[in-house]
Amino acid sequence: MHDRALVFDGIGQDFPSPGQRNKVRVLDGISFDVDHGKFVAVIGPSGCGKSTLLQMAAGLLIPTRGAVHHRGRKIGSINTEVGFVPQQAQLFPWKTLAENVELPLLLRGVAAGERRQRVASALNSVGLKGFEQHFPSQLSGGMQKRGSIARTLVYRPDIILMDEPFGALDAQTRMVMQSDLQSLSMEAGATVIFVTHDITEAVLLADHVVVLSQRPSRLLANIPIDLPRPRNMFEPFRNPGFEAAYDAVWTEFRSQIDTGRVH
Amino acid sequence: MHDRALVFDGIGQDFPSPGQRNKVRVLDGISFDVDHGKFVAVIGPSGCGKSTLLQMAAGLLIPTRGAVHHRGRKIGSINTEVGFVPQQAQLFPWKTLAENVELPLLLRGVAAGERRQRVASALNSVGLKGFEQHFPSQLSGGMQKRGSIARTLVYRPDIILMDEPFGALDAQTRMVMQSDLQSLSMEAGATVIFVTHDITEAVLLADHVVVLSQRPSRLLANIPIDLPRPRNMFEPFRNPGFEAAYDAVWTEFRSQIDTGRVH
Amino acid sequence: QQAVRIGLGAPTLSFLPIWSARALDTFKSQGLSATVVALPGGDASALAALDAGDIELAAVGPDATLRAVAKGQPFEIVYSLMSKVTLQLTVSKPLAERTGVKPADPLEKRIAAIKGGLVGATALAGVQEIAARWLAGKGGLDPKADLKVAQVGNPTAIQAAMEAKRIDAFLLSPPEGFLAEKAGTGIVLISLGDDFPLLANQPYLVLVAKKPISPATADLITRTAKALQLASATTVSKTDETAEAIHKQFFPKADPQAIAAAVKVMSSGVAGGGSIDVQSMQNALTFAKEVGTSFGKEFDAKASENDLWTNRYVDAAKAKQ
Amino acid sequence: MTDTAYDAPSGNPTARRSLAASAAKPLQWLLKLLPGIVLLLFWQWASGRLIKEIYVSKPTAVAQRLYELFASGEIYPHLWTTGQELVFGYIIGVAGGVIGGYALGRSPRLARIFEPYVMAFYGIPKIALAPLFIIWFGIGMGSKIALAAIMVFFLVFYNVFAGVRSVDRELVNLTLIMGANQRQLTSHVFLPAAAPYVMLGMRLAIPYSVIGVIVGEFTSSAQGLGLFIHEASSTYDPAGVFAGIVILLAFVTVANVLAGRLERRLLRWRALSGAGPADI
Amino acid sequence: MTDTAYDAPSGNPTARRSLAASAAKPLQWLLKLLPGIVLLLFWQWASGRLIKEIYVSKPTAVAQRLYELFASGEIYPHLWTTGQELVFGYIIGVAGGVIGGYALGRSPRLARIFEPYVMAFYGIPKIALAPLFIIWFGIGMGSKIALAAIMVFFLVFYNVFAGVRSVDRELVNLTLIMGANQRQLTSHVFLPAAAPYVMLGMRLAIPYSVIGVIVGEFTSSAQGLGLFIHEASSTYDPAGVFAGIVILLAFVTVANVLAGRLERRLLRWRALSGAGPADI
Ligand SMILES: Nc1ncnc2c1ncn2[C@@H]1O[C@H](COP(=O)(O)OP(=O)(O)OP(=O)(O)O)[C@@H](O)[C@H]1O
Ligand SMILES: Nc1ncnc2c1ncn2[C@@H]1O[C@H](COP(=O)(O)OP(=O)(O)OP(=O)(O)O)[C@@H](O)[C@H]1O
Ligand SMILES: [Mg+2]
Ligand SMILES: [Mg+2]
Repeated sequence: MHDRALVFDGIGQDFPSPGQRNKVRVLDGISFDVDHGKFVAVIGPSGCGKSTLLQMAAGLLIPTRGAVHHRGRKIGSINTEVGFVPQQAQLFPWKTLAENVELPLLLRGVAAGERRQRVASALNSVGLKGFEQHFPSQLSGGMQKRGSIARTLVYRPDIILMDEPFGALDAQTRMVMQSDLQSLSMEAGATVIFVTHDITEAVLLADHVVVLSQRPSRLLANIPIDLPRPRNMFEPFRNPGFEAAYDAVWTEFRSQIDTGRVH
Repeated sequence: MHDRALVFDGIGQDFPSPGQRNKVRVLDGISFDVDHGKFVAVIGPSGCGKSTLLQMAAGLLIPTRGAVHHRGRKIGSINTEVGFVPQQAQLFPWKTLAENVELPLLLRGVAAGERRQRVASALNSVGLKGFEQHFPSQLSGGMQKRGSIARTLVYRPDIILMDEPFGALDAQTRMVMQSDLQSLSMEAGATVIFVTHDITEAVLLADHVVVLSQRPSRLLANIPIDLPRPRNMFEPFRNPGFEAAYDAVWTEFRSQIDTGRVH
Repeated sequence: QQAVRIGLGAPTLSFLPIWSARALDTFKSQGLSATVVALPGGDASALAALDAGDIELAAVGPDATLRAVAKGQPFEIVYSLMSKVTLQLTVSKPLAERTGVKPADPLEKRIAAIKGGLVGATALAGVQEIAARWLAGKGGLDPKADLKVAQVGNPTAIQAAMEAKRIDAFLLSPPEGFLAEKAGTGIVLISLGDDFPLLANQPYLVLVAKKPISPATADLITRTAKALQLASATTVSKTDETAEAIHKQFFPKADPQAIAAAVKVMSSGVAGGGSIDVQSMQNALTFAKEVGTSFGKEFDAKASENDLWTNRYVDAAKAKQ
Repeated sequence: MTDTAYDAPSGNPTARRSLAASAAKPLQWLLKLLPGIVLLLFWQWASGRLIKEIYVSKPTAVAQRLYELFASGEIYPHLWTTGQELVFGYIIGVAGGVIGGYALGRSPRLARIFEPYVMAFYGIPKIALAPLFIIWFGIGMGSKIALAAIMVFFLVFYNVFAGVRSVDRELVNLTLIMGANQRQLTSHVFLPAAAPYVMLGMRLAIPYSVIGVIVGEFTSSAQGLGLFIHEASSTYDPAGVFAGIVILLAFVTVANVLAGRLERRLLRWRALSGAGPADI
Repeated sequence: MTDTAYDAPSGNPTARRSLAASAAKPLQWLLKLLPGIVLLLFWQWASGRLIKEIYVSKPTAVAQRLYELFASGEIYPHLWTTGQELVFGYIIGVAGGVIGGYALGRSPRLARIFEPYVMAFYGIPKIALAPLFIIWFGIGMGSKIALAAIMVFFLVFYNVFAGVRSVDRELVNLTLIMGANQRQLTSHVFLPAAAPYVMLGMRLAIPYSVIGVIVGEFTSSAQGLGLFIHEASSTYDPAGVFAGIVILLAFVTVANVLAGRLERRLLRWRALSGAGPADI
């Protein structure tokens, strides 16, 4: 039990459904563990409840059924030991980019000098150098998302929850950032759960890929990816064993196509 | 000149750069044409000015230099003859999903009966049946984006501008919607400009792929894709000639990697 | 029945004839139904309403009227509601104890007691302040330096201020002095109208009409005057009954003794039946001069008869059966 | 304003609601009434002890007086007059404020020119102009309606103005691209987006319409609650004063509850976003 | 409030601004002053023609009277008193309103209990309570400061309350996850997010602080502009009345300009979003 950072224990979530009597069942009895220092990718169709799942891990939502445990403790309120990169960038519109990224350090009482230096290096690593004084509304969609990632990585939380972090990025930028994320988790031993729609990305980055089904979503598979690290993010197919792993995930994911045209 | 729906004529855009004297040059003398009934994909690194370019076509932004012409007329104010799917879904938070999608029809004075039926079919085609009464805040990120697409397609504008329409969708949903979009443009003869980060998607859907460089971005290439239609969206590599086209685009796109790690 | 609208600057008991006429219902005998419009905005508001034609008669103080007339407003005083100054100087208990003054002391000593005190008034520059400063002058004090005056609001507020020891004295018409004595917060020291002959005979509150006065309005005013005269006569002859009627109809929640005492004190002021003579007018002007009021124009009591003031309606009413 | 934004459906809405329905409802009401009851008790106790009854009356006397007033029917004409003044003043003020605020909010050029004048105009103490009001609007209902409408106008005007200016420009642009004309833009985007501000303005305006009418009636009147209060105060009837005030409070409270209902309906969409415990 | 939200950098900001800098600046000023000048001219013309001078005076007479007042120094003590009352009343009211509004905005439970009482309390016509005010706050500056503070409090309270409730719950949650304590949450999220509402409340409160002080001085005072106006009005000195009002307007206008500056600084971020022509 000690090495388990997060345990999802039969979680389920019902949402009220406007205009109808009965509720929408979104997640239905999903259980899986996330070990310390591991990388777990969650994939599943749009609207199946991936973001909902991350919100539960962050303590923003208490599951209707089941529970999420963090280091053995049941999560019952906001979990301040995780870092959360939401699906929409959610930068603070009244703060400049640099102030946004600085905020978590400020909240933790990091000294001004160190703050400045860490903010600069975080912004640099997401390619936003030179935009420190821009307000979020002056940034492009992808830049906002990168700002949001920098804001979380800058304070090096133990557990990082990322909701489609690289979805709005072009292939080049994405590869560089994937590579950075891999180094970070390898060096700092951070535990990462991240939601993605890109199977290649999931296979490249993750130690486990969790595949969810259509709503009401159940766990279709929890596939271990045993490729050696460090992996080559720039040419995925050069990684030995990549294709087999990819196919394993794709087969699971694809099985949903029978359920309906678009769910 | 007659068959040119949109002409970008040496457009350039400078934005004020907070904290610095000189301005940020975002687009730098970009010229290309979009013919009637054609599909043009725009790809380029994050923050290079793709969204800015679409905003100019919609008349939301007047370029600092150059001009955009629509059917030979210079665009000087809001262009009501295009349909616009913004990068963020931008649904009206005070309207339910159905009311959101119904709005353009309402604005155009379409009769109630027809409205109801067209809304239902638009929602159905993006897989949002059953969520009519949900408010946007009750939808997942991908569902919001699909709602936004439905809101534009429902009134069948001649020219459709889409900013990363499928970026937030899983592989399955995305393929179905790509396929739908292809049929729509083939049947209705709609002109489409769409921004994407996914080279496969660009090559699969487009007649021309416009590749932009790093900021200040210039036109790297305007590559014609001559694959026969209809194309198979579900297995890209089954399309004859796909790989060659993909490589042509990828080579151009990749050339930027020399400019810096992440621009 | 014809309606007559009378505007009242403040619904205080000093407008005694109006209260008694309403209480004794003498308007009805003249074929009138009287509406009293409250205009707590003060005399200026009441005169504005008169100017606008919203009321036929305004019950105000003469100085406001004189000031307005000096500015060219077409007003005429047609009835003297109260022909003596009814103000009473009431001092707070602490002041009385400190100075050891008693109501039986000679006038000089009584006035000297308020030296350096703070006097509360419902409005600055109004008759209360003027009278207070005049009084100080009469007692050999410096009217400007030896007295501070503050505006405190309505009579209840002034009572509250005295109780909270925020002011040392006030000059108000009955029954305020009586009430303060009863509450044990103050002592009535001087009744201005009784102690000074100049103040015992002058129009203190008047009815004003707007010129030109049409024959129909003239008739209305005459009948109103008649109603007021009848009520005044009853007030003088049957003071207690009148007080009781007023209390029952208009002041049911007030202390009946207070109303009775107030009516008794003021009844002498209504004895004249509303008539103004040159002497009383002159007294008013003299008083104004003594306290340094400048109307912006010199008035002559005699010459202004039937222009600024008139007994026409009062006389006509007296002649009427 | 009480339970819109933050009653978001958190964790376990069903469980919560059913609990609330059974035991918590009456308890909640009790909680709501508690401060009022405490206040009344304190008032009753303090009257005559801490402060003379002539200044503050006392609850039992006020209740008694209220009963008298309604039983004898003495109060009805006053109620009727003041009620009409309130309703008209409020409606005129709100309509003017919405129109003015919307116009200036939409047109920055006009706003730059006229907004300072509106503000300055409001700095004018209306009581100083009582004679002017009497000349213009008479001593009847007109002047009270005017005064209340002006008070209401200002609050609604500024709120609508701020609300319209806070509307997300991108949504506006999007609607224009869809082909909206100005009228449609107003009804589909600006008004709903500015609704939180508009509702705020309308709520703020409720007590001020009462103040406007009462100030007006204090200046000049032949009938109305303000006059009644004023007369009660000058005829040594503190219970009457407070009875009048209680009636005014009832007006305000009822209007506030109605506005709250309207707000909850119009801003239903805001109640749905977000989740989880952020309240202190 | 004049040029925050909608002066977004549209198409061609450079060209526009340089144009504005050269010729348009004085022109703009002229445009701004124009309505005022027209008003003054109309007033001068109408006085004595449409309405008696005794009610409205006329600009030249008012200017003359103003000159007299300042030249003789007669007005300074009044100015000083009223100025102090305004400043203290405003500051106390704003502080109270921000604290109260914030507390109730953050705690829906407290809000459900207390908000109706706050609203009802405001429906009470303060003039009816003049005796109480005198007993509690005296007849000096205290009672005026209290009255102004109460007026200001209400507006700020409700705006802050609404502002805090309109804050995006997701941003709040995110900040909590980052490890913010309540104090940090307040200063980094709630206050900046509610700033548009807070600023609105503070602006609305400016004229009302003036009204509060003037009403207070009308009721009771020994010195102050309200008293000066009241005296002028009861001694038939219309030029004096309007001279007093002009001074009050100057107060309000200066405060408004200052508040506008503050607002533009605090809400700078709002001015940047969006682009393009959406104004009528
Ligand atoms: N507040 C809410 N009220 C009602 N339904 C909700 C609410 N929040 C989420 N849902 C529903 O829950 C489901 C899952 O939402 P979620 O955001 O977790 O999806 P997702 O897997 O992240 O999808 P995407 O990939 O599109 O982001 C959706 O069907 C949505 O309609
Ligand atoms: N209002 C503004 N003020 C200053 N700079 C701006 C403004 N709007 C956009 N920019 C800058 O313009 C550049 C291009 O923005 P744009 O949104 O067009 O990028 P994009 O190509 O769509 O990127 P992405 O793929 O990340 O969405 C960015 O560097 C951004 O900082
Ligand atoms: Mg999601
Ligand atoms: Mg973009």
